Amino acid sequence: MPGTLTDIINYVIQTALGVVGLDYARVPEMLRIGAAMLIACGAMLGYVAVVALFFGWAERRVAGRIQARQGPNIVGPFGLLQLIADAIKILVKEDIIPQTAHRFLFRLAPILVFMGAFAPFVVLPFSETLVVSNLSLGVYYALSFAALEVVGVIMAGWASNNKWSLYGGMRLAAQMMSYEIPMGLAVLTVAVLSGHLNLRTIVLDQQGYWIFSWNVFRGFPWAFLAMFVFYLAGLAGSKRTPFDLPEAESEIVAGYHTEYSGMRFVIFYLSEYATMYVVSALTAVLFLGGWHGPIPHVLAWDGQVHWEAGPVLSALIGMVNMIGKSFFLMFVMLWFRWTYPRVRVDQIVYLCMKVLVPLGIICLMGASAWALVW
Amino acid sequence: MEAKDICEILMRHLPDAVREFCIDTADPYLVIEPTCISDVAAFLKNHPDLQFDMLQLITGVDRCQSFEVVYHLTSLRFGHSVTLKAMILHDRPRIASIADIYPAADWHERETYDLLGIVFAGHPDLRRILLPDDWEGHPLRKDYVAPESYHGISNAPQ
Amino acid sequence: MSNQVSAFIGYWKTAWRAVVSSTLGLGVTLKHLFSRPVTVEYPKALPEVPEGWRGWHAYESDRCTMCRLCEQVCPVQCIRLEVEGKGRERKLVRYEINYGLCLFCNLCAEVCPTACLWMTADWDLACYRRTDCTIRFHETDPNEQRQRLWPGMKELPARAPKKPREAAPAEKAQTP
Amino acid sequence: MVQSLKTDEILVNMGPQHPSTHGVLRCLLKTDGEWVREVWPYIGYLHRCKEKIAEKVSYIQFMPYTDRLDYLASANNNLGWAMAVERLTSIEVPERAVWLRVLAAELNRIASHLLSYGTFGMEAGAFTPFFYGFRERETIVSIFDQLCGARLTYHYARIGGVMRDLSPETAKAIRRFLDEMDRRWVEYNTLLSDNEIFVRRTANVGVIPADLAIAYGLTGPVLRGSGVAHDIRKAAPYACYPKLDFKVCVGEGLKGTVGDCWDRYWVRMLEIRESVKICRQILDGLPEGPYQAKVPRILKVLANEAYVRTEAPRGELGFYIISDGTDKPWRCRIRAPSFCNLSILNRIARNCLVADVIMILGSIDVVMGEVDR
Repeated sequence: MPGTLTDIINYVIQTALGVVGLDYARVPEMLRIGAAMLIACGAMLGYVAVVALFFGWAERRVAGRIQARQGPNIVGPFGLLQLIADAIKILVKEDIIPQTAHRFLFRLAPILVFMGAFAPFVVLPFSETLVVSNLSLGVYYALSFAALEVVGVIMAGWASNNKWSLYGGMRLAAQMMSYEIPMGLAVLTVAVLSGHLNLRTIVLDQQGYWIFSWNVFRGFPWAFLAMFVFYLAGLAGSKRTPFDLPEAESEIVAGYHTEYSGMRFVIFYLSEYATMYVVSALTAVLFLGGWHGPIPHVLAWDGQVHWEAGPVLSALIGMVNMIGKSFFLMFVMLWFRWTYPRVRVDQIVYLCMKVLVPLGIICLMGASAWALVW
Repeated sequence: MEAKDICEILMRHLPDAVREFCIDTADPYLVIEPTCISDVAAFLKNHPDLQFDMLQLITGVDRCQSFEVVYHLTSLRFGHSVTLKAMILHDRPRIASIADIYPAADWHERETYDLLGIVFAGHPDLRRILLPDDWEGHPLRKDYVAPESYHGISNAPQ
Repeated sequence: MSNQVSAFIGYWKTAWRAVVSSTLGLGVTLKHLFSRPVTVEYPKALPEVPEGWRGWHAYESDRCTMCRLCEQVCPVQCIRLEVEGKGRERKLVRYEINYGLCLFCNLCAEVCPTACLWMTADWDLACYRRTDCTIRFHETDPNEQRQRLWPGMKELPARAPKKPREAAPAEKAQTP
Repeated sequence: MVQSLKTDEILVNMGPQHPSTHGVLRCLLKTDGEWVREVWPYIGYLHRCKEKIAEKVSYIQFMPYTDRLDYLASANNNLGWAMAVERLTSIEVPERAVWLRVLAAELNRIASHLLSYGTFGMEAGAFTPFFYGFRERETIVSIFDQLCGARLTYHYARIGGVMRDLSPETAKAIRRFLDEMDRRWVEYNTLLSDNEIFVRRTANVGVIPADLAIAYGLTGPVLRGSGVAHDIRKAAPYACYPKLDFKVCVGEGLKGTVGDCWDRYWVRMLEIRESVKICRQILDGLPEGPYQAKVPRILKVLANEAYVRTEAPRGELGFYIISDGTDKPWRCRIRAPSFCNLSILNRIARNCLVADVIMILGSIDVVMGEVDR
């Protein structure tokens, strides 16, 4: 059975080339891996774009309905194509760089931000087989790349040469730096419980008795609390209400992307949704059983496998489960955004240092004790 | 307390300050010596039976030959109000500021200065407030003529 | 010591309040998520405008006595009236209202002794050029003018739907 | 280490184009990082010199101009101007007209406070309250559609009466709205007033002690939020208010100190409820009779002067008119509550965070049309 998405792609290419009579095995291995990686990343990039477009629509639609109005409903069925229309509009817009901006950094910033948001997709497993790269330090990789976003945002804030942008950048830096601590603690809780940092193995570990083998219930109450710590910290990391200080409209206009327009603005927009998805997907993977659904496609009620779906069906079911969970968690983010006011800059640090970090430490200690006992 | 009683108290304590007590208008008013305005304001504010703690309004009125500066004071404690008027010369529109007694006077005096050109001596920050700093003239004066244009923006009716 | 204890209790109280109030708030928005929107889609569904709306003027030159009261009462002088001749020979040569200035205060309609000027329920007042804001009621057909400027606009009623002077007896008192 | 870091105070322009400066207010902030050391408000971007206009148009013609002072509460402005002119001319206003004016003013007060609720929520970062506030405000606006035919600049009260009588259908619509409002009010509080994040943002922020509030001439919910029970409707009753039963709401420091932003906000919320009560009483006790007194078409006012004050949603709205025997005032001075309320900004918004400045500004609830006149 193939291990990861790249293996599958290689397998498909090999078979396809085999049909026309070419031997793919003769191509150097580096090239083969590279080609497979490229295709996989392209697929992921497409996926990110689709997710961002869909949630761009969903956000407006959900906001509309929550606020007793219609939301987009003209372009396409339920207004689904609204974001595509918007994308086309934005693409033809003039690309403005302020005269006093640092041109190079101004251009570089959105790319860095997007890199930071996109990189974790490489290790997100959609099912047992559907993962681009099965890194053994998957969680670590995801978290560390998220930090790249900070650099990009500070760069954007500084290069814009606008005081509000600078405020946004500095706020985000303070916020993301501090929220990586509780995030790390929550991840460590899971790592202690399952003994791995590989996302695929973490999910495989949660296989078993219906939903009670998921980390969130298996490690009750520690993992349960850790999930909230992780989700809230992720919310802060993806700059969503109530932690949207870096782009607080009513205070600092639009924060670090005040001066951005057109395509560059879209990249910021895209990366926000990408980060949201990463946080949601990581929460699903770490705590909510990843691709395991409430109805398991691997039935093992007494430790012995009684029924297992075939590899293709299994991958499909897993993907549906995984995307469903991530989308639900993203919906919760939207729901939060249209319900809550924003916290203040001192309160966001208070919440991190005096609530989430202690809670994270308690979770970690509790989980360690559990790991020792069992 | 009626305006008459307030006038009596004021006359008893500051006999030189009150010039006239006028009751033939809908709201009676006291005409006071412009030089005494600070004393009168401080007295009205601090007298235990009066306690005019709130300044509602400062108005400048262009009477062509002179300016009137009108002060509306009220007491939240007792619920009574008083109107003070000070007549000043048109050529030398100058009166003491009461911003140190009533902080509310700060912006009112600035506005009166801005729109009528009455100078409040001792005001901490007497600048134009509603009009731009480089505006010429004081629009609420009766002899004011609106400029044709301002920084190239035409003022002509369409 | 007691300070620390109360701070500790306060911390947990706040945490509890935060959790409870946040959950209740989510309930409110969730309820709205599944209830009907209250807005209408403008070009498809037009707002219902009640009778007596202060929109466009309607003007009937037949009934007009050219008394110029509307011109005098207008706070912004947006009504322009030109009359030629004298006595019985008087003829209206110009009657125009500049909607760029109009306050829609209804004073002109109230003051009109023959109720030949009144305000209608037409509310769609946008136009593209400033010069288009002036409607010339003396010209052939104001309806046509408006149709040209605002395609798809409703036809104005030919006569006043209700004569304000008869409908509001108390207003009679206003005329000396 | 920390001392050796070089930091600078920077000056930041907030406005005149800024999402939460309520139109065109410009604030100059002296900031030290996130801390704001001082705030200087600069006003006048919407200045139209209404007081000069008043000298150029007649008493009757100035009425529509008062709509444009505090454009969120034009019925209250109309009421103030009408009362001021009537005071000078001794026109007897029919009883029904008095009640109808108060009805319009109280409905307008609800509308104005609803908008304030919405924008204050928005400034705190919550978007949804804005739409809920506007939803109910829209109902009021539709009621005004029926009442006077306009949605924002009502021009409803006239000198000597009101423009139109209240029709039974409109009365029914108002009653329906008042019942709806009672239900929504609870929902508003669940969504925003009691939300812990919101409370933490507003409680103990921008505290105005009572004596400072009085010294700066603050009025309306801003003064009452500081615990001073001063309401002109009670202190110097006018129109039909003596016959109505309502309460003066004051800030009690429920969530923090008396006089903080939350208190000012809460006073507005309570006033919505009181106004609903007043509107019900008016609908129940509306006297019959004419709604417009006989007023000459050219209204000449003998030389006289009067200062008439009313309680507008934002505080004491005063018209000081000096007449000279013609049909135009010699001098008209408008005491705009927002103008006086805004003057305290520099005093209280010191050594607070950038986010606090926004909340303080929002809780003062200025309307620039009135500040700049």
